[in-house]
Amino acid sequence: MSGDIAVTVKLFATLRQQAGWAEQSMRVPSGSTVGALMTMIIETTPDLKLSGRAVYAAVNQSYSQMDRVLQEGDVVAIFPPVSGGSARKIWGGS
Amino acid sequence: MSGDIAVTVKLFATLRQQAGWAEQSMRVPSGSTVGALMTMIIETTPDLKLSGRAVYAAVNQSYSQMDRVLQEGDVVAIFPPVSGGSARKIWGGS
Amino acid sequence: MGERKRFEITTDALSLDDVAARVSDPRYGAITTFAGVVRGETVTAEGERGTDFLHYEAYAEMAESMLAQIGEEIQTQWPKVGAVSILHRIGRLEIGEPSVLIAVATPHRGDGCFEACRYAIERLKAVVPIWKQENWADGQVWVEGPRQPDLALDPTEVETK
Amino acid sequence: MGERKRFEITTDALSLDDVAARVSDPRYGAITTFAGVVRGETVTAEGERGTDFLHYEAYAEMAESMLAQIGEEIQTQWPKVGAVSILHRIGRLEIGEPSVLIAVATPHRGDGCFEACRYAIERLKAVVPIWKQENWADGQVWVEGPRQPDLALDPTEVETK
Repeated sequence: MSGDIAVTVKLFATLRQQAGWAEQSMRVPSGSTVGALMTMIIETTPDLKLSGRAVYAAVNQSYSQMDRVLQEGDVVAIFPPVSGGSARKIWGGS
Repeated sequence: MSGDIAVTVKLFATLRQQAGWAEQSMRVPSGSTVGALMTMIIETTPDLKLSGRAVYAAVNQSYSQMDRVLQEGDVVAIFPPVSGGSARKIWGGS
Repeated sequence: MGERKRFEITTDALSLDDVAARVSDPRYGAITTFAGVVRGETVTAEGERGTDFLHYEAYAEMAESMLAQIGEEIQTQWPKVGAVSILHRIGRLEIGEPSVLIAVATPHRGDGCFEACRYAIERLKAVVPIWKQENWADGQVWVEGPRQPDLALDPTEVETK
Repeated sequence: MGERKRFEITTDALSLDDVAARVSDPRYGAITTFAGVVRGETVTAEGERGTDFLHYEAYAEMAESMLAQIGEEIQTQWPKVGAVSILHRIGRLEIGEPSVLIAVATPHRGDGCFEACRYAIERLKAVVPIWKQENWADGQVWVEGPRQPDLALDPTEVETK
């Protein structure tokens, strides 16, 4: 073990609203994956409900899978399915 | 025979330039077709060379075939293949 | 904006924002446009040569009614299309200026706006009575489009009649 | 105009003439654009209801790099495409205002400008990190797009890890 690393976490849209924060710095054990970081976020942010929802993660502005190992200084974004543009007919609320 | 009828003839683009006129009123025998009118125009306008070329005719702003019978007051336009728009790669001169 | 002509032959400079405004409506979430722009060179049988400017001539009354007819053809083929506008400029045009603009508005992007826009420019080039003259320092030439077999008269019939 | 950004997230009002200028060049005779416009009603599970306005949020840095990536994908699929520009507005938008504009320029209209423009809006809606919030007098809701199976993480994996 080489100790902790610092990463920046960003939330967007519904996730940001639920959590009540948009960005924070977090320390995770060296060797942690994106999945492990998300578990930490869920544990420390009980208002953030991810059960049964599709969520995306991006590391340094590129889409990432759960097993990616984080590096010192990584910027990790967590967000719901995107909905840019305007001609969409249905929405996922309900 | 019920005598002559008057029609208006319009020429466009190359045909107008070759003929040296853009519009004139012509008298044709009642019952004349578009084809007969064109023969008259060729005979009275020797500078207008139509041999071997595609030409169009419109009567009262609608495309017409050669056998259409003209009516008093018809407006007959004669013109070369159209070339509106801008992205065309080749031209038919040469 | 509802009172502007949707099918127009004009000597005025064309604007995409203007043509889009002519089809805009709160019900339409998708607008596709096409702009035909005067290119800086034209390929001829003798190779490329620079175009200084173009001059367009139209049989304006017939051209506007043919543009409207293309709009009707689109409504028949793509019934979800909400509105169509087609503008063609005539007179002198410089390189880089649009000569033709088309806008098609639909409720959603899958309702035919792309297909109808493509159809409109193909039909315009085939049937709308407009002619292009290319001009250079040393001369000019009228551009003739390809012959439309179903529309062109038979010239031999003209000569021999 | 050559120095304007071709891929941009902005709070400014969008203009089709502006996005077309960003791809213009004397070599390109055809420009296709697409505008996604805020519609006046949205279909919900409970039927139609009026939208008062929309609010768009973006992960701007990533969104601009994804827009540029879509431009690269287009160049690969349609090598004759000369230039692509994609602009997305964020912040508050009223009904009738465009939220997204796409412009694709090609030498000729058969060189892929229609196909590439359609591709760009489909890809934008699938991968670019932008979210839409619909607002009414009595509330608001975040719109979520369909799940993208190849990109979305598995939520059960998150919960049980």
